[in-house]
Order: sequence, then structure tokens, then C-alpha cells
Amino acid sequence: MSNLGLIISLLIIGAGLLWLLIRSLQGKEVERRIIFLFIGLAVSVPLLFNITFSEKATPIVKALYDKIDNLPEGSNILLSFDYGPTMAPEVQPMSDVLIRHVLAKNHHLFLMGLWATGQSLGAEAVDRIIKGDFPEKIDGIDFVNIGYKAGNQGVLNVIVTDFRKLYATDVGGRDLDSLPIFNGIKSLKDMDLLISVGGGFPGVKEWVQFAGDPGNVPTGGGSAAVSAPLLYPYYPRQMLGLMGGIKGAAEYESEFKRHYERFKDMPEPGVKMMGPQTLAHLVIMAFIVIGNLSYFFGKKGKQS
Amino acid sequence: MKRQLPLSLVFIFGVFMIIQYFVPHESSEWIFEFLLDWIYIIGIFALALGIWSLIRVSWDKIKYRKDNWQYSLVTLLGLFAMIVFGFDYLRNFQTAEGLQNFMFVHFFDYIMIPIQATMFSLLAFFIASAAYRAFRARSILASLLLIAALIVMLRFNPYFGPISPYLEKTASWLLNVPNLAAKRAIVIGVGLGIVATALKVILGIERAYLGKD
Amino acid sequence: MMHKLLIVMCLLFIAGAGYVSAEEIPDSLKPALPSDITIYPDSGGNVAVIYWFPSADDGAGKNIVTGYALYRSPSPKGSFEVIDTVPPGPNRYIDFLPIDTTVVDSGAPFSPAPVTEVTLADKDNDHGHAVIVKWKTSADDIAGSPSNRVLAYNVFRAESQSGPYLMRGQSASGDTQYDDVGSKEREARDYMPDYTDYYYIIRTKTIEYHPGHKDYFYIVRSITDNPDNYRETSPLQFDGTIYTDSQVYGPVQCFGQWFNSGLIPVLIFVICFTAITVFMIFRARRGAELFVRRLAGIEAVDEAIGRATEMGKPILYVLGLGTAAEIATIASFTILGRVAKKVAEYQTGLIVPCYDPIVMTVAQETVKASYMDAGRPDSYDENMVYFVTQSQFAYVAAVNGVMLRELPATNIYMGKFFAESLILAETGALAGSIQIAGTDEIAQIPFFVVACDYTLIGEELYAASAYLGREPVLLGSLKAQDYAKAAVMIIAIVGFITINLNWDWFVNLFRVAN
Amino acid sequence: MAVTKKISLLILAIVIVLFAVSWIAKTGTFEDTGMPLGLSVRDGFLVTFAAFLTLSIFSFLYKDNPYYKFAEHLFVGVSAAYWMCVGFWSTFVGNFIPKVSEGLSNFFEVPYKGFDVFYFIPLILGIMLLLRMSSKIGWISRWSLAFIVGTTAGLNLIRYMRSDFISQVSNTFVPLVVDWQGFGAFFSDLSLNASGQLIMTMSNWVIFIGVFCGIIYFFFSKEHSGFFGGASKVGIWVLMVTFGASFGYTVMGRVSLLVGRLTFLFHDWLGLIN
Repeated sequence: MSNLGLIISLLIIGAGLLWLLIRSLQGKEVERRIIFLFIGLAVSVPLLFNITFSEKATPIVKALYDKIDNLPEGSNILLSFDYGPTMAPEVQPMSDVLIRHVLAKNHHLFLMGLWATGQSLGAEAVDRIIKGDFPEKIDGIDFVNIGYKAGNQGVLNVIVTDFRKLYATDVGGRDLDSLPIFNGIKSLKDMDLLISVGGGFPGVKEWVQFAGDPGNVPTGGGSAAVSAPLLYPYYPRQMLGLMGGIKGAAEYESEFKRHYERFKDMPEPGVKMMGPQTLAHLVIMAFIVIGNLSYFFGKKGKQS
Repeated sequence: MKRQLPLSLVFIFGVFMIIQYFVPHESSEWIFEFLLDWIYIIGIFALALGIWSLIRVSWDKIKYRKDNWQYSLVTLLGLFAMIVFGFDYLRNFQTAEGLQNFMFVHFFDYIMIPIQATMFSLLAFFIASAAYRAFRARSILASLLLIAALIVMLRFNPYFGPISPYLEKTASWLLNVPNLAAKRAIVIGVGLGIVATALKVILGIERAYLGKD
Repeated sequence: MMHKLLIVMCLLFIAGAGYVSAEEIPDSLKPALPSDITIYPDSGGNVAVIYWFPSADDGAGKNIVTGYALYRSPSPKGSFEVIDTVPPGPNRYIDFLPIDTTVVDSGAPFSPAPVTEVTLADKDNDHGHAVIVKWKTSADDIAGSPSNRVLAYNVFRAESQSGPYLMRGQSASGDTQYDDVGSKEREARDYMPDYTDYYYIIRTKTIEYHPGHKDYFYIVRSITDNPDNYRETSPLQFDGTIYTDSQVYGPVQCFGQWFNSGLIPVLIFVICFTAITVFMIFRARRGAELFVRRLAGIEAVDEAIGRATEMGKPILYVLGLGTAAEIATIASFTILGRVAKKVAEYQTGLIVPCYDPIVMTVAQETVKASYMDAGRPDSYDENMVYFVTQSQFAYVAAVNGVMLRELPATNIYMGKFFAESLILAETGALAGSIQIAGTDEIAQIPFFVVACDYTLIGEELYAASAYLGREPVLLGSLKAQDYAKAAVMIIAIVGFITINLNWDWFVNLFRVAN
Repeated sequence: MAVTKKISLLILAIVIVLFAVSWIAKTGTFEDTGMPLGLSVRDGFLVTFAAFLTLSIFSFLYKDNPYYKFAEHLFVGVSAAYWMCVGFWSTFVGNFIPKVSEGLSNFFEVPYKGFDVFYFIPLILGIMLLLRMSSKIGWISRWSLAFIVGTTAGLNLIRYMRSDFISQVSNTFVPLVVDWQGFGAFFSDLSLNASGQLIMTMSNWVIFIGVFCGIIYFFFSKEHSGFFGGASKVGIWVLMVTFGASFGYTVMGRVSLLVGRLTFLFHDWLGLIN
């Protein structure tokens, strides 16, 4: 039903644009209200019909996805929440999909934060995602949240050699040694993958410089769009992969959904935001083309 | 009195503000903070003047039954209702709790916020119509504008963006390099223009803002 | 009929919404938390010392904090019990931990070397109330090494050699300096009076724990007169970190300076620029011929006023969102004066909706003066220049309304503009008006360039006022601006050569210290 | 004329009916969540009214109409009063009263901070400003204006001299050859990577020439001809490329604003999407 509505709407938009194109080939200008109408449609149709343009993961995102997917079951993956509430709308979708992916592959998930706000964001993610989608996963066996320690990259300097020098317990106050998940885990070097999601200082860059490089552990991340360009130079040699901005999150979400039948109904805030963006963008560019056509053909028409 | 005194006031305060910048000592800071505080307080009186102007213009419209005078009633109604709530007429006129008044908050949340956000979102429509109208290869300048805009838009389009890594590189180069150069040239010019105009104001050369008599 | 119904709807809203108030305490009325809470072990880990800075509402701000309550629990999710309440002010609390007989202190703990060679000095070029503390790092602090056991340095200060020492702040391992900046406000708890002796201790904090330490968790709560009105921290871990204190250093005093030597380059520029400007103005007064190139945007203004007269439609002049103090707005006043004079001469209409009440006042003066200059004081109407509202988008909504209802022949936007620039310019284009814009707000220039017929880019806005006036003094200052730009280009070329030759001294001339 | 009036009355009737339907429906939805009737009625109204105002503003895109006029005028009145109340309580009561009068401080329940005679100066200047309402002695208000303009002109002069001028000039000093290690190294590492030597060096050249030509474009006392004309032409080209790029870059963010607004309509009001 909703697919039918979607197809009809898209047909209307497409046919409308085509009609405008033909008109502009005859040198006629498009009225402003028609442009407004198209923008309104381009934004509301994807919202109403929940259009998810299946995003194709760019190599930099795919690299991160593949790494998590290809690691043998039961690998140790650490996810650091290096952001605060203001940045959350942009990067939270990344943490969400990463947590799902890691747990769906039955890896061990270690959560922490280099930002003080990261601890509660981590706890909130545990409540929302793990308790919701993975009720069978047990805190301390399949996943653990060790929380935040002050010291920025200084923390990394320490835990790259020994977790227990800084972390005695997890956020629940349980001794690390009493947690099965920490069996045989001494330092970051025992992790199979480090992921930092953030967008400021300290963030992905510090993880690469102070943990990934010295510990020789693959490191990946997710970052707000504004700071992503500063991280690209680290890819692919020092940084395995990166999700840049909401677009990166959307790509990852699509890639994940494509392979995991079970999660085809999971919320995908990244993809959802991209639908209207994509269509509106296309429509605006179509109008620029139409505008140029009507300019050139209009002129010719007058001359002849 | 009408013109010389204001001009000398401008000169004295202007020169003082320049000098105090170089004096980090507390006493200079103290006067500096005083002056800034005063400007805010005077601003409140000015706001009263503004509200008075709004009321008068609306009232004139109603009185002389100008076009759309009925809507001026809506303005006045909104204005007075909000003032009454802001001063919390029923309970505690004397404390700032007016700002937490239930109706004051709800007028803010359900009238101001929706309209404000909607006005802002009109930009999505206008940016499209402006692009349609203006991005045409009429001249070299217009073509440059068009091409740069298209490259950057393509880069940020989820579909076309990933087509080629060179598109991404070109777009970020455009945003980083020529952008930096142009902004710097503008900023240097604007900085100079501001300094020169401020100097003219302090020296009493630019005085249109004082009116005439 | 329809209008009345609309008004009724508005009334309905007010009446229908009811009058209910919430009883719980809003967040804005709650006291702020104390800051920089740190917990240290003492006596081999048997004592916890808790330091904190007072809450922003303690003796300042809302001034409602009547003290602090301390809670302790062996686990962060366990039941926290009050251990004590303490009066307001900067504080330190010593908590004797319950003796746990199962824990045996096993052997002498590692203790890091203390910091040495501590120097204390007043902070230069400031208003006083600050001391710079420098030290040589602990011998155990191997910066950059993963096996570094030193985590941070904590700086403590006291007003007498014997204490009490209060913690001022923290520097990371490897750091050798801490700027101890206090408040100059006498009422502030953080007040750091000038000309007072201060003594310092620097504590080297490690990542090691006392052997056999036991974790405890603390909650610190800001309390007020109202038992329901408080705010508390999340559980804070006390983990028995090992540290070493340096010896006591001092005394040192802080004081303010009368001249900021770091700003000498700025002073030189100000003097030079003023001299050039004054010189050029004098030359212009003596009748030197000064050429100014044409500015399309400004020449369009005259044309547009003529067009408006022909069409019998008014001119809309928008001064932007700047305050009267903004220089862009002041430049805009000069242009408005010129436009108003023409308008008065041609007997065209003029509409000036204002965002800022002081801007409205000044604009009224300016327009009135222009009408007098044009010899038509009787045509001036106070209601031509009016205040709308100080809310960005409400102002935009109103100006949009004016554009579509009055259909002005020309819209002129000069001054400071923000996100509304494109909304205004597109609505103006919709109404078919000729549009001339000018702003120094860089982010908005692209939108005006795209949507308006003429745009004054950045500095052109400032040049426009001189250009329009054609007074020699104003043109003189324009010439001075050009000389300054020429100087910039020469400096840039020299700077450019020197930086490529690695002569840093020239570049450093332009580095302005704080 | 009569026809258009009939049509607009018809539209009004439809709007009122839809408004009522939405109010009732929304009330029902809220009640389903377990809210008491009174509160449901109120919140149903509020959400409906917010949606009505949102649509009224959007209707402006078609053309000016009574609904837009209503929303616009209501918004102007409410927001003007809002800022006045905030200004009164935060600046006048919060900042001014505690420093001039103990009696008034007690009346407004703000802590009295001790009498400060200097705060009578802004009071006097403020009253002078209010004298504008009189046409006879309105000129006195210029004194207050002179104070404000003088103070801020001095402040701006120095601030812009430093931040916009001196620091921007010094930022233009960039090395024209980045990390030069001889031709061999240059050609062997040649790449189009943004961090490659060729691109870095080229970028520095573009920045330098761009700033240079941009400044020449802003020369006013020289005819744009000859070398000057050429350079200023390059300057305006660089400016235009920048404006285009900035415009293109903004499009994305603006679309998401509209997404936010439509989400309010579809989700919070109509409940069409979750």
C-alpha cells in the first residue's frame, strides 16, 4: 500500500519535472510556486512513505562494516562514546547501529567514554538498544560498560598497557576480575577492534594516535560531518574506516540492514534523514538544469 | 548644545574605549564594565520606546481604518496578553516568576516557537527558487557561481557524491582553499572599513546618525 | 466578518488554555552543583579527603546554597548514607573511612618523586588576580611513554605557609605550568586579592593505588533552605590513588599592570591608521582631487528612487538586525540619510521597519534631518520609521508582509543580516521589486548576491556612505583605507618572503599576545 | 468581488471545521494515553493551534492571505512583549534595581547589592531617550545616543583592528613551497591527494593570489584598468566561486529545517508517521 503511494508520488514528481523540462525547452520560465510545490513534495513524500533510499556504502564506511562482519564470533570490540548531547543527533545513530551490529555478530562489546557525558550516553544506549533488541545478552558476559575516566588521551596511554591501572570496576561497581568478559583481557592490545564515535577533542584522532598506533590495534570511528575531513588523511593506513556525518551513518545502516534480515524493521534515523535530503537535492539540481535550459532556449527562441 | 555636546561625548567615550583596551589594570576594567552595563540599561528604556512605537503605529492603523487594520487588533491583543502574563497579574507581580507563568511559557511554546521554526524552514523553499532563478550561465561570473555551487551540491548529494573521489576532493578543495582566500580578503576589507568608519564617527566626521538642527 | 472570527479564535485560545501551574521545582530554580570535586586518599588510604569549589549559587548567583551534604556508599548503586553536612564556602572534608579488617595494607606503596624547581610569578599584562606556577616535572613522569605512572599534577594554594591548602586545579602529566587565575569579584568565593602572600604546593598524582585499597563512592549535594530544592552529583569514585606533595613554595603576590605590552603592534597600527586618515582628510579639505571608482550598487540607488517615483510606489529600507552600535548599521544610517533626502525631493514614499528600538530612534532622526535638508519638513511622518519586534523571524514575517502588501518599487537592505537574508530577498523578488543589498556579514553575502539585483560586498558597504556623500572629508578617509590596503599587500609580500626564508622575527611582529 | 468573498468565507468555514475536528481528534488521542479530560482538551487545542499557525505561515508561499496576516500579526505582538518582559526582568530588575534602591529591591524580591550612584547615569540617559516622545526637547535624546555610539565605536575600532585586520594579515604568510625536498622527491611522490606536496603548494599559491587579488578588487580610489583591472577581475572570480560553493554547501542544512517542521505536522499533529 505504502509502496503504491510512494511509486505514484515519485511518478508525479518525475513526470512533473519532465513536463517542466519540455516547457523550458520551449523557453518558458517555471513559476515560483511550482518550485515550492516540488520542494514540498520532495521533502514530505519520503517522510510520509518512509522512503529509504538504499545507500551504497562508500569504501571508507564499508571497510569498517566489513571488519566487524568478518571478525570471528566472540571477538572483543571496544566502543568509546566521545561526545555530548549537542552532538548526539548527528552521531548517536552511528553508535546505535554499531552496537546492534557488534551484538548481532555475537562479539564481546566493551563500552567506555573519554567524555564525561559519554558514560551516561553509554548507559542510555544499553538501556534502549541492548535491553530492547538483545534481551538475551548478559551484562558482564556479552557486554560491559566501564564508563568514563578523566584524563583525555592520558587515559589511553594507560589502558593501552593495562586496563586495571585505571579501571578497577565497571560502572555498576563490579570488580573487573569478577566479570567473565574481562577474562584474559589485560589492555587495549587484547581488543580486536577499537571504535570511537565523536566529533571533538578527544576523539577518533586521539584514539588513532594514542591507542591504535602504539597498541597496533585496528581503529575505526564515526565523526560529525564538520570534523570528518580532518580525519580522512588517516585513512586507510592508520584508520580502518570512518562514518562521516549523518550520511556515513545512513550508509552503515543500509549496509547492515541489507545483510541482517532480523533488523529490517529497526529504526534508522540516519537513513530517514537522508531520504528527504536526497530527493530535495535532486529536485533543486533538476531546477538548476531546467533554469539553464529555459535561459538558453528562451534566448534562441527570441532571436529566431 | 544640540550638536556640539553629543559630538564631544562621542569623542570622549570613543577615545576612552580605545585607551582602556591597552590598560589591563582593574580600574580601567571597572569603568569598562560600568559603561557596558549602562548600555544594556539604556536599552531597556529604548525598548519601551519601541513598544510605544508599535502601539502607536497599530493604533493609528485602527483609528484611521487603514488597510488590514483588523490585524493590528491581533497584534495589540497578543502584545497586551503577553505583557499581562509576563508580569503575572494574579499572584506575584513583583517577582520574575512572570517568566515562568504558565500562559507566558505556553504562548512561547505554542505560538512563538512554531511560527519561528516555520519561518526559518521557508528557507528550504527559497533556496530552491533562488537557485533556479540565479544559477544560469549568463556571464563568466554567473557561470563561476553556478559551477562552484553545482560541484559542492553534487558532492553533498547522497547519490552523486560517491561517484568519483575527485568530486569530493574538488569540493573540499573549493570549500577550503579559494573560500579561505576570498573570506580573508573580505574580512581584511571589512575590518578596515569598520575601523575607518569608527574613526570617522569618533572624530565627528560621520554624523548622519545624529540628525540635524 | 472573517477577521472578527479570527480574533474570536485568538480569544478562545487565551480563555481555553486555562490557568494551571506546575508545583514541582523548575530546574532553573535549583542550586548549582559545587565544581571541581576531587577525592584524595590520606593516611595510607584510610582517610578520604574531599575537595570542592563552591556552587555558583553559593554566596553569588541565586545565593541560595546553605551548605553541602556528603553521602557515602561502598557501591555506586548501593544506598548512600549521609556522612556529614558542612557550611557553605570553599571546602575540604576529611572522611575517616570505616576500618575494614579484611584488608591488610601490604607493604610500602610506590611513591612518585615530587616536582622540583617550582617558580611562582605574577601573570604579566593582566588585571591582577592571577599567578603563574611553573615546575620541573617529577622524575617519574616519563612523558609520552606508555609506562608512565604519573597521571597529573594538582596545584594547591594557601594564604599562609601552614595552610589550609585548597586545590586550585589540575594539569596533565608532562605539563610544567598552571595558570592560577582567580576572580576579581570581592563577593566571589574564588576571589583572589592582589598584594597578598600566596603559598603553593604541587601534588604529583599517579595511576597507582594503595595496596589493599577499597573503593568508596561519594555524592555531594548542594542544599538550600527548602528540603525539596537541591541538586546532587552522580556517584564519585574514591579509589586510593597514590601521590606525593612537593615542598611549600612562596610567597608570591599578584597585581595588575597599567599597560599591556603584548598589544604594542595593535597600538602601532591604530596610530598609523589614524595618522594616514587625518592626513588624507586634510589633503582632501585643501582641495586635492580624489578619484573614486564607480560602485554599481550605489549608482542603482538613485536610479531606483527615480523608478519608484514613476511607479508611484514606496521604497522599503531595511536596516538589518544590527544594533545602533554596530558599525555596519552606522554606515547604513548614512546611506539611509542619502536615500531619504532623494525620496523627500521626489516625494516618494519611504518605509523603514526596525528591529532594534535604538536603531529606530536614530533612523527617525536621520530621516527627519534628510527631509529638512530637502526642504520638505512637512512631508515627514513619524510613522515612516517604526519598530516591529526584537524577534528575528517575527521581524522577517512583518517585513515580508509589507513587501507583499505595499509592493515597494525598491527594497534596500543595508546593515547586518543573518539567516533571514534569503527569506527577505526572495520575497522581495516575488513582489517584483528591484533589490539592492549590502552587508559585511560574510556568510550572508552569497544569498544576497544570488537573489538581489545589486549587492555591496563587505567593505563596499562602508565605501558607499562616503561615495554617496561625495564630501571631500569622507572621500579622504576612503583614500586612507586604500593606503592601508596597499600597506597590507606590501606586508603580505614581505611576510611571505620572510616566511619562505624562515625569518620568523617578521612574522612574530604580527603575533599579538594576550 | 462578491464571488471572491464567498470563496474566502467558504475557506474560512472549512478551516474552522477542520480546526474543530483536529481539536476533538487530538483530545481523543491524548485521552487514550490516560490524560485527564481537562488537560487533553487543552493540549489538543495547543497542538492544533500550533499546527494551524505552521500551516498559516506555509500558506504564504502560495500568496499573501488572511491566515498569514493573522499569524504574522499575532507573532509580532507576542514576540515584542516577550522580549520586553525578558528585558525588564533580567536587565532592569536583575541588574539595575539592586544597585539603586533598597525599597524597590525588596519589592521585586531581588538581593540588594548596595547603593551605587553611578547607576543613576544610565537612568538619566534612559529618561533622556524617552524624551524623544516630546517633539520639543526630543533633541536631548541625542546625548544618550552619543554615549552609546561613542562607546561602541571605540570598542569596535580596536576589536576589528586586532581580530579582523592584524591577525588575518599575519595568517596570509604561508610558505609557497611546502616541505621541499628536491625535485626527485617531488616527482616521485606526486599525487593529487589533498595532503600531497603538489596540492598543498598549489593551495598556498591560490590562497596568496586570491587574497591579493581580492584586496585589489576592494580598491576604491583607482580605476580598474590595466594590471589593476586584471587583478581585480581575478579577485571577483575568486569571490564568486566562493559564494557559489557556500551556497551549495548550505542547501543540505536548510532542507533539514523543513524536515523538522514537516515531522511536526506529520508526526506530532497528524500522527501519520512514527
